[in-house]
Amino acid sequence: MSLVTRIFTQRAHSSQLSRLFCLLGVVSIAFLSNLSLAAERLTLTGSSTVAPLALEMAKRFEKNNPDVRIDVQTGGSSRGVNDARVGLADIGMVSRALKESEQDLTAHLIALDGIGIIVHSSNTVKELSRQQIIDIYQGKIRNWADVDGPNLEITVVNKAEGRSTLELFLHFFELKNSQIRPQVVIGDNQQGIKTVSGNPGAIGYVSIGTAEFEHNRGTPIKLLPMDGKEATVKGVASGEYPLSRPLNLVTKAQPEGFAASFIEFAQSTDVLDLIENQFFVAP
Amino acid sequence: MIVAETLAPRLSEDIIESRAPAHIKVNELAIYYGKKLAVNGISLSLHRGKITALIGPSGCGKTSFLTTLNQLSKLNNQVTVTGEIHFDGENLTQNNVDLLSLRRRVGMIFQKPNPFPLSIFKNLDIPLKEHGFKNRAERIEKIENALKAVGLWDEVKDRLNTSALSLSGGQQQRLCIARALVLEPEVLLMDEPCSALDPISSGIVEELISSLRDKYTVVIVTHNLAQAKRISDYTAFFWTQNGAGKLIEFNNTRQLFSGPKDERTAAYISGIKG
Amino acid sequence: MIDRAFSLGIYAIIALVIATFGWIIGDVIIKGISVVSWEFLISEPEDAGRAGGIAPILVSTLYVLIIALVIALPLGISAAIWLAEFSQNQSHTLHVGIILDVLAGVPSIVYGLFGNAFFCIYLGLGYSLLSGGLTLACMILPVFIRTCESGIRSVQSDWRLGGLALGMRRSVVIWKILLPAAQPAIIAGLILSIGRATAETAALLFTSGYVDRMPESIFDSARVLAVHIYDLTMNVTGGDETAYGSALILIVLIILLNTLAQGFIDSWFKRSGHYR
Amino acid sequence: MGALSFVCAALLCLILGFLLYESWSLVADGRWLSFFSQTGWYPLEGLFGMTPMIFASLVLTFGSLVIALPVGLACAIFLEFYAKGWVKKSFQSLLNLLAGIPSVVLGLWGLTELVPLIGQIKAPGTSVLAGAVVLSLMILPTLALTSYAALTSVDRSILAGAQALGLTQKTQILAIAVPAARSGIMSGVLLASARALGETMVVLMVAGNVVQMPSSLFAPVRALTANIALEMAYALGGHRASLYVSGLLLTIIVWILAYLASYLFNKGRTVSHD
Repeated sequence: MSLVTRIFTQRAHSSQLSRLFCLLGVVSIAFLSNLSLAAERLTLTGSSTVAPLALEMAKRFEKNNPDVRIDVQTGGSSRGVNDARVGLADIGMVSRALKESEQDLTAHLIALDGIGIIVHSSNTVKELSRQQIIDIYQGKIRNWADVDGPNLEITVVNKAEGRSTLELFLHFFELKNSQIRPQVVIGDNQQGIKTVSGNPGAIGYVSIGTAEFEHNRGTPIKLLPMDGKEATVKGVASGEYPLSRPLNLVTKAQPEGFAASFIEFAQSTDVLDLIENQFFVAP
Repeated sequence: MIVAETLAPRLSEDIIESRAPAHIKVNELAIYYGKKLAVNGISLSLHRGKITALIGPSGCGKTSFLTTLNQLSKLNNQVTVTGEIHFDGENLTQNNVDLLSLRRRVGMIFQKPNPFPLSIFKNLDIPLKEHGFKNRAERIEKIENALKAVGLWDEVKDRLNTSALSLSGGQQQRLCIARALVLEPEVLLMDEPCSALDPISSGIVEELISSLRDKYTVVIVTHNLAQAKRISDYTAFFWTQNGAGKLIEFNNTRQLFSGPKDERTAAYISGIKG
Repeated sequence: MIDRAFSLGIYAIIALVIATFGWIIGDVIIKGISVVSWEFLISEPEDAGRAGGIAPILVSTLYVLIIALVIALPLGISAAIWLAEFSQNQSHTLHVGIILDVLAGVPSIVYGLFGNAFFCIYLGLGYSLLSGGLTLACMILPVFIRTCESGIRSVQSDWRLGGLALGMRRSVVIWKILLPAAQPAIIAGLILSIGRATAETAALLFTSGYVDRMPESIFDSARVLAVHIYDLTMNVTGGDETAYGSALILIVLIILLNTLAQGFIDSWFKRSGHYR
Repeated sequence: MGALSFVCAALLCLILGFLLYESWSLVADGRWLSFFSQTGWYPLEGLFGMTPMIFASLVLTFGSLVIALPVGLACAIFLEFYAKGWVKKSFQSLLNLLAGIPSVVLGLWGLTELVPLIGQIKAPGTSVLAGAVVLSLMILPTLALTSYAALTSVDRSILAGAQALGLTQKTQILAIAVPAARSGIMSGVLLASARALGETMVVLMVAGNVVQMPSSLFAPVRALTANIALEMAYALGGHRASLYVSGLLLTIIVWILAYLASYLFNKGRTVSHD
């Protein structure tokens, strides 16, 4: 600090610039020497639905294998596929089944999840039919009063393209994204929950696991049943809940080294409690 | 006196040359900016230990000529110089001249005082270090001597580490002269060293320049004819002819002012033209 | 009468401006101060940043800044010296100048696009502190070069000539006389660049990523303060409080740097003014 | 030294090169033309209509100017004609301080304070209005300070003349001073709009991100920059290339604005010197 102050305060100054350079040089050398100490690293990117679960698994895995460092980043399932494919990530996180065009990758199932419709907890609406949901998302129903709710304008929250939640939602309701008239477009599940929890008239759809997790923390949202089936983890586990999906870890080829042992760990019984804590269903 | 005036110019130059040896001898020097001729026809001798004044109207090539003597003209790659400048047997217009050692031997003082934005001490210390004086005690001694030589020592000895820019204009100019002297040059080039100063400072600097006589060969550009008359031993008169500067007359100062041989010189010094 | 109404109008707008910015700054300070503590600065974020502190995020911010500076500083200063001192070819200098001005105007998100394509994928650095730092270096270089260049150019040519007339080498004149004289401008440019780099979010989203853990090497992905604020605001329910805390820290950091820059610019003008 | 600066120049060319390289697949076969003809942005369905987002960007920028320009001018007038002494100094440093607030912090404030307010009028609150207001707060300090500089450089004698005619202060300011400073003010406006157009975080956080033509002040919209930030993370193939094209497009618009700004600035300078 004193060196920096001196650099900044002295008036006669022929050598201070060189001192600054030296300072930077020393710091950069310190950084470079840091490089050799870096541990073995695994990078996971992709679905924001899988990310919190993968992060918890990674923490436990790191505890057992102190030489490994696992970085988890979100960005959507498509990014998980893409990053795993081009090698930006060792493992991609994908919250859906792999498509035909993605058969060059290998999927490793770690859990199941459902997608649930959420509204603000102050909303008196108890249930919405499929057609009502379709109409709301197409902008044909604009007020909650039309579906036996409060006299409140509906704020439609949609997911950004590239999110598997969106793809599953569209597929399930046989909609095209261009037919949807949203008022807000969000990326991550968390952002959807935050938007809905801060807006009494909002409706959105997110991972049931994430929604239950948030709901139990006291976030003011509630899950609506679908086709009369409660949107709960139990419903997903029993297969009754209609809108569910697999959560996968994907790799480019057969995984090796730590990637292989991490996937093996993620599929083992050692992580069942983690899956449960995150309100997902073990396969 | 009367004899000298009536004699032909050739004779007077012969007399001069026989009295004081030439330190720098310039022969048919011409300066071009790009393709345009800027100055030509300069042939003269600068005598060791004497003060030579260059006079003439603005834009007639005095300063351009001055900068060829320490090859500062090379900074501008548009400038080409032809002819010869003999300095201790070396022709400066050749390309193989060691510029750094040349500039150490030929110091220069600029119109505007230009002390570096450093302390008074460092202004003199950095050039010394640059020219290989490794011993600090030796450098301190040289600096003290140079400052004494310009009469600045008593004024600044207690604040050598303060900024040179805090000095007055006259003090700054004397510091610049000290900075040139500290390298122990043989020749000093001065480009209107007093013109940016107030009359009192100007007088002090002028006295200082006078006191440099015999120790250094001084070439001074000045617009102040009275000053040229007061301090110089020789005077060269430049004039613009056909768009290019030209040396018209070069003579012993007393003779040039009392009996100019060219009518343009006569007109200029009597204040009719320029 | 007309004058009075006009003056009142002006004062009303000024009051509005002060009130609005007072609201923003007051908001950040009041909501932020309740979160900020020594603990906050030195502990790891917990529960996606809702609790805990910002230690790894501060460290990552500094990492990215220092990487950017280690690259941009020497490169920028030498480019500025070259532009101001050595380039004899006027049109060449002009062209480089135009390229720099153009690049200075490129939106930061576009630097993010470039950084992602070049550093992360093409050079294979992945989402890492290094990619982020390099991207920021590219982003701050144009402005930094231009500030330094004008600083060096504005150094009086008398000093240049004076140095050369004393038989000093050109490199010595530049290093010992011109650069120290231009130093306030260089440091001001430097600090402004630091301010810009510290506040940057968009360019880092796809280059350094947003892993909120303590980085162990420059190849680790990590989250800087600005990205942390963004993530807390947008993606974390109940993350607003810590977002305000982080915002307070970020603003204090930047004000500190800006004040320093301003001080240097002032002293720079004072000194050259004194001389003239 | 030269080599280093060439590295530097090369690096900067690389940026342009890579942007072009990444977007080339769309530019080369002319598919980029469909960005303007298609109406919607549904990359999953192969629709890449950028027009709504270009419009949103322009509307947000324009809206922010509509708010910030009068307020910024008022601040400049206040600084130049009303404020004195410490008031002036502290208002100036307030503006400087505000100029240093990171845009992400403004976004945070907008999302947590302003958006809920607007949401009470019409849900959800994330809208053109919110985006324009927060953007205007972002550009206000710059706009005020550049306008102030322009007003300061207006020739004092013009104002003295106006005063001598007995004009009211309002007329002096609005009819004489502001028009005389208009080129400086305009160049500030153009720079500010370039900044607003290139800003990502503010519009990403408070404008709602729905791809649609802005139909009302309360309609949520998605700007070009926000689109890049939102979709870059998972865009592939043509989708990714289209984001790079939008980056290029943005850059070109910003350059044009910056060029106009410097043109006006220089013009203003030469005029005031004449």
